[in-house]
Amino acid sequence: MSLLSATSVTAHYGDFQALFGINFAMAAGETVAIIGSNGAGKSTFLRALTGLRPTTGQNIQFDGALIAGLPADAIHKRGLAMVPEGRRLFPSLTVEENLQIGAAGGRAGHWTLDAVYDLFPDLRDKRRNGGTELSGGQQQMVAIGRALMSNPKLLLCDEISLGLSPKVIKDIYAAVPRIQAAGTSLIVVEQDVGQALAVADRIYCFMEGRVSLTGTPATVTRAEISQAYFGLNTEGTAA
Amino acid sequence: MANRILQALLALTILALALAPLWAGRADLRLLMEVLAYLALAQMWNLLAGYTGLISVGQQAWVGLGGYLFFALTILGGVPVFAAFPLAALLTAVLAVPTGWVAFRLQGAYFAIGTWVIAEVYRLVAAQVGALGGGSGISLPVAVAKSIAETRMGREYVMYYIAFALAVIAVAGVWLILRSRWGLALTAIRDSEVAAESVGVNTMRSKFLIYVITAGLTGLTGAFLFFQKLRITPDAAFSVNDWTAFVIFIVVIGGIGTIEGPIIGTILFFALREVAADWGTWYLMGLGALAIAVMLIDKRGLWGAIHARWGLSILPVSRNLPD
Amino acid sequence: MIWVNAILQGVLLGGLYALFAAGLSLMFGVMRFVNIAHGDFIVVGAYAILTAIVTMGLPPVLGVAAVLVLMAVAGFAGQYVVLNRVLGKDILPPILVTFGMSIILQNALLEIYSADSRKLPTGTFETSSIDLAGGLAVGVLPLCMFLTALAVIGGLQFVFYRTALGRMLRATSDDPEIVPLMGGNNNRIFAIATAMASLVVGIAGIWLAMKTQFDPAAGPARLLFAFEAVIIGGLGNLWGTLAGGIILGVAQTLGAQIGGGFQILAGHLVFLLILIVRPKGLFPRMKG
Amino acid sequence: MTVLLELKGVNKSFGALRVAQDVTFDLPEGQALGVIGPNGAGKSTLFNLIGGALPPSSGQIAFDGHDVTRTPASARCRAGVARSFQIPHPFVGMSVFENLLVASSFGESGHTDPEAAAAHILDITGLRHRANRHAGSLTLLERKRLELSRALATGPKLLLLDEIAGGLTEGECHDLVATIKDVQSTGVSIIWIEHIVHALMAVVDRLIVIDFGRIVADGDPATVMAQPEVQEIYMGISVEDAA
Amino acid sequence: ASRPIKIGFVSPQTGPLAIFAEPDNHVLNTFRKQIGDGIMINGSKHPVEFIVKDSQSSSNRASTVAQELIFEDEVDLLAATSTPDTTNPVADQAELNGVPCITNDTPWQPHFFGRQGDPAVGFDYTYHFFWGLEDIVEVFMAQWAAVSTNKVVGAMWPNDPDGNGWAHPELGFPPVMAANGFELVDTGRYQNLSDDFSAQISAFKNAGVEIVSGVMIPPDFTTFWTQAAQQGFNPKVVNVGKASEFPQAMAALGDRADGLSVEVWWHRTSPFNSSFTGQTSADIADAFEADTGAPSTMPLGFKHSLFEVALDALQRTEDPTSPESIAKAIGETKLDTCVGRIDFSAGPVPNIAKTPLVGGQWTIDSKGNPHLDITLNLGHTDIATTAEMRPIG
Ligand SMILES: Nc1ncnc2c1ncn2[C@@H]1O[C@H](COP(=O)(O)OP(=O)(O)OP(=O)(O)O)[C@@H](O)[C@H]1O
Ligand SMILES: Nc1ncnc2c1ncn2[C@@H]1O[C@H](COP(=O)(O)OP(=O)(O)OP(=O)(O)O)[C@@H](O)[C@H]1O
Ligand SMILES: [Mg+2]
Ligand SMILES: [Mg+2]
Repeated sequence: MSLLSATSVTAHYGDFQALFGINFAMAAGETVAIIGSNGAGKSTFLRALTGLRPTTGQNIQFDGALIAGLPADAIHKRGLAMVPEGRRLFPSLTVEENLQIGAAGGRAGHWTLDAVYDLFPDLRDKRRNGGTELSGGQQQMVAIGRALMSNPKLLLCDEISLGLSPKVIKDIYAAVPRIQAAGTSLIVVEQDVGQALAVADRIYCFMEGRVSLTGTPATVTRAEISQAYFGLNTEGTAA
Repeated sequence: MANRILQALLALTILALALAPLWAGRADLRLLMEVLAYLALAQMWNLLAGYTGLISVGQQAWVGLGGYLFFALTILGGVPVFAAFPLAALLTAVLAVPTGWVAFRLQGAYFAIGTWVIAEVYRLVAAQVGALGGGSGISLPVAVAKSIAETRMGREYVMYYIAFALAVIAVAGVWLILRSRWGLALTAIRDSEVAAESVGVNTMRSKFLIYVITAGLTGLTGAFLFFQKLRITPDAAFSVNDWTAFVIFIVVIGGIGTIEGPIIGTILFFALREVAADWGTWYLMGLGALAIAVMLIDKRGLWGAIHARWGLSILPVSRNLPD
Repeated sequence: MIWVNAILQGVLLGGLYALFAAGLSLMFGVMRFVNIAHGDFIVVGAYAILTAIVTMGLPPVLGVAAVLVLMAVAGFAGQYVVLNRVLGKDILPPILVTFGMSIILQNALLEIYSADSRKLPTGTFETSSIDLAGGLAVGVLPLCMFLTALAVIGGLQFVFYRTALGRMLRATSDDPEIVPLMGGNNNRIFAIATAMASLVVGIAGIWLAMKTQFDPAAGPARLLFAFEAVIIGGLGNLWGTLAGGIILGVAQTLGAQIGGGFQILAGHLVFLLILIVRPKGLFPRMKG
Repeated sequence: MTVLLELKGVNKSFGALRVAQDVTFDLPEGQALGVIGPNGAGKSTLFNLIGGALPPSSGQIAFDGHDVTRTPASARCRAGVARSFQIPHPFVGMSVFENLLVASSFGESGHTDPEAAAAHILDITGLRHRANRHAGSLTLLERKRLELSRALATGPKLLLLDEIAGGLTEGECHDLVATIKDVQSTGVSIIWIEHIVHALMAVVDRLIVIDFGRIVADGDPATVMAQPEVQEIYMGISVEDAA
Repeated sequence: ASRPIKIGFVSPQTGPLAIFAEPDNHVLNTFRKQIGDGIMINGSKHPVEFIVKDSQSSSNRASTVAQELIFEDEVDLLAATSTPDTTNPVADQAELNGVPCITNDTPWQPHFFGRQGDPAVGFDYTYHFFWGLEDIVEVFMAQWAAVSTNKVVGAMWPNDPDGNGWAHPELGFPPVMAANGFELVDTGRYQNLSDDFSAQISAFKNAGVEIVSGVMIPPDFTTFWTQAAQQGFNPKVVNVGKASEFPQAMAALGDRADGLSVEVWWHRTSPFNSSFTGQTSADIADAFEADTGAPSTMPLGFKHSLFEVALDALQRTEDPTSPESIAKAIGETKLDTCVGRIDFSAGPVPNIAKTPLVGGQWTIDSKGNPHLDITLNLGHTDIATTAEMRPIG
């Protein structure tokens, strides 16, 4: 059955419209990637799902219940967690406290401090450090761990590769299968198309607030992606 | 069209005020003096907070300094009254320079309370100046008051026109500044400081200049206010409620960041006071509640809302591109 | 010896100022928000205890409890109903709303209690003292007051750094926007913070009532002392706030040695001096 | 040909995060330089450093032969550095025309006739029909164009553009390119951050790629774009699956 | 009846000095009753209307309400009492705007010189009667001398009109004290409503002060005296103006008030009678206590005398519509009131008349009620002493 279904989601920033009727659906256990260039509306869409960005009179179903219009903390308690763009750790909290905050919603399950430390062993010996004293990659791990601590049914990851070196990105993505194994579904927002294709069962490509392409990694060609990504053909320019 | 009508109305009001001594009784004149003085104070605070975002809760410092300097100049310095007014204003502005140097170390809400602390310092220092009666305060020798006119009515008229001049200087002054090249910069700062910087506006200097100028004119108003009261004491001169709280309410209720706002606010403030005066404390509570309500309902204030709704403006400062 | 005594008395007085400041510091810490009516709320607390004990004749313990509960509830409600709606990037609304509250409170108190200055009589408690070596004597009341300050600040520290609530409060102070993603509700968290602050304000008010005379207009001066203590100590640092209060108290008593007129003045001047040499305060923790 | 802008070993970090690392390059007068790189690479930060909105943690910045490392933004603007903001900062309380008027009156040592200058710019950028509209009422695309116009109105020697083409249609994009070319033809040097690569390629004579605040590639646009590691960094599409 | 006479009255009904205004209503009612439907002025009967305003113990407020009385109510006569903060601004407005004005209950120097008065010229419209610093100095000095001490005096003089007056290097205490061999310990003018007097107290302890003297507002004295106890400071003689003039304040201090001494300017045993109601001082006191249940205080007599003088002057006025005429009548006052004889022509400076001052001391009886005894009459032989001056404790 479908875990999340959103129909014609729109969002505005003041008088500027960022999303134009996004239709989106995914089943439990799936991992879906959303790609698209800057300003395509990826983050805005995730914020709409989590309730951070109020969206007017449209219909978002999560886990069989209507969540559109609920306050963000209520949605979170239903098992929808997000790793925000740019990590957003709490600087005045230690690594461990950052993780504990994630559990504030009080959902029990597989993910505990120890489970997270097993997932990202680097963090265990940094547990007493301030969140900002870590490398970018480690910060991203904390951000992910923090979201996992609420034992979500669905985890939204907004550009977890942002500003990280390919090596680090690989390390982080190495954790994804284990997250899926714990029964968590994922939506991964990426500009890093390679990564997206690697982890996702299906992809959505956004362009200027609309879905410009959907498919599975197997079916979509790189040309299509470039087209959907920039509205142009890259080989054309490169040559 | 509506603007034309409002402007005509304004012109008529000014004319009527200019001729007030012809039609107003002694009590009315007194009231008008107070109204005009408060209008001046309101315009100054609005210029400061509404355009440079410097929310000062310490304007009483300038009112008090203006008053004390005026008394010092006339009593100790023997300076004639009409020379003492501008001098007091000038000296107040001069004192605002080092004051600002300290106050500008605080931002936002901290700047607000910081200016208040500084005003307190001035109050306590004034209380130490024995030559001006220390904490007892001092009376203006009747001779000085009489020096502006022999007859009682004559004095009333002269004082009225001083107040009238004050208000005109304040309103016209703010209007001219805002229409000037520099006013453009101030409005830009109001809307986005970082963008203003990026197009070449030296935001720091503009803010500081405004801070000093408003201090000077506020001091001038203070000099007048206490010339009229005849007696100055530290507590009266540096009262936060009389010289800052009311002024802030006037501006905010009327509409901060516009020239019309303070005018509307002042009229409203005194109209309310006339009907509700005998409610005493209740009136003040109502005033506070009104200010809170404005913030909760529409923080642009009365005129701000009107302007946004119907695009009215009595004293336009906008420059249109003719096409 | 005079100077030693002055410093001693100043330190004790500093306890009161730290109590004044703790609530302010807490609200700034969590909400980046300065309550201009803070001093007036302290005075409200003082009148409340006066009414509870003198007018209504409640036994002290009951009276104190009643006042503290009342303050906390009022704080929670006030934040939830009014202040939450004006918090934001624009600093004018919070300043103005609390300024309005300040005027309303002062006049309401004037209406109810008249402008006469009052004091909570505590019999021998306020006159008894402990003699130290060299003719020094410490009043029992000021001493208890100082110990209360230590306890209150220690307590707040504990809540902030040892409890889940404190963790959530610090997280909110770092980045309120994403706290909902952790299942936190900003409005409720803010209201809880204000409730805690109001509780402390209540305690401060009760000591104010016992320590000195107060009247409906006594609030603003208390706000300024509190504010100075916070800035001197450094934003968002509670122990720093205590230090700030002590520095302020000592500055005042030493100033009084120079001459009665310099008591309050000296406090303000020390504050301005520190502002000039250390704009971020002596022990900053948080970026203003 | 003389050097207009010169960065020497510029570093910038926000706490633990290093967003500019030993950035060093020269910009010859009249050149159009493109800057690309993934999100959060430090492109906008680079503009903040050049424009003076942020002070560098270390290193020197020289403009027009003078060291401006510690010069405030307003002074740099009057010296001839103008910039647009990635997230537009219009003066919402003013009309579009007044927005430009501020720039033309205070920017680069001020024009003799600010009104005329502002009006002229509006014609160039095609905002004339909006001249007397409140800037607050503009759409995001119009706001981005206002950013460009206002920057131009300061009469700059160096123009910094941060992602002004995002969300434009092919046609609009074409006009934008044309406009920028005209500006360059009047001798103004340009640095343009843009994700819309084809637009960028149509204008710039040189391309810099930034990753983690480091310059990882610098040179002729076509060659730089062709470099596999650039493709990898930029689109994350590694060379293998490109083949 | 013809045109009513309006009398504007300003006093500190609220604020730190509110206690001074306690007798206001009783006194006004007494006079309203006595006046009935009016008084005879120059052959015609005029109703009298009292318009009362509160100065809130603030000079700013006092000046404002005085202006209201002058410009809005257009009163014929202004009256004000109790400390310079109220009497001076009111008199200033009256003088400038040409409204006759009578004030009392402020030592005459702070009133006259505080208003920049010139002994050679005086004022045209404003008259004031009370005792002066020379009297208070004499009384306090006598009280100090009456008890054997080391003659070291700690001064508590605030930075307000009274404090500055009393501390004045020529007109105030210091010169006379020096002349009489008293050593002065003065820590400087403190701000009113201060939280903390530990500095003064420790200074006094250090200098071995045995006498404390000053003029403090009631709340400050309470704070001071409490902290003195905390610090273990126990002087032998304490006489502070203002604060210890009131039985309520003494009652609040409980046993710690026993032995405090004070200057007495009116007392139920005063030998003077009201010229308007014929009451003796005792009658006035009894009537007040019967009416309010509160103990009679010194201001009671002076409020009463203030209106005695006002009405007497009005009755002698030729043209009640002319301020000058009323002012002239006031100036010519020669009246025996319940506080003694008022004669502005006999004052130390123009527009000022002096009233007698004696010394008193408080005893707290077993039930904790304070009683004020006259202990020294210093030549005012008509005023009888009721007890001996004794040290505290
Ligand atoms: N706070 C904001 N105010 C105004 N406009 C905004 C705001 N945030 C985003 N936008 C605009 O909304 C559009 C979508 O932004 P969004 O952040 O969702 O894009 P994105 O796909 O996440 O881009 P990126 O890959 O850079 O994160 C962009 O045009 C952006 O400029
Ligand atoms: N004022 C700031 N404080 C802290 N971190 C900041 C600040 N400004 C930028 N950053 C961080 O610095 C890094 C670089 O930001 P920058 O805006 O320069 O990236 P960019 O290359 O412009 O990205 P984009 O293509 O999305 O505009 C990002 O991780 C950003 O979160
Ligand atoms: Mg995004
Ligand atoms: Mg950027």
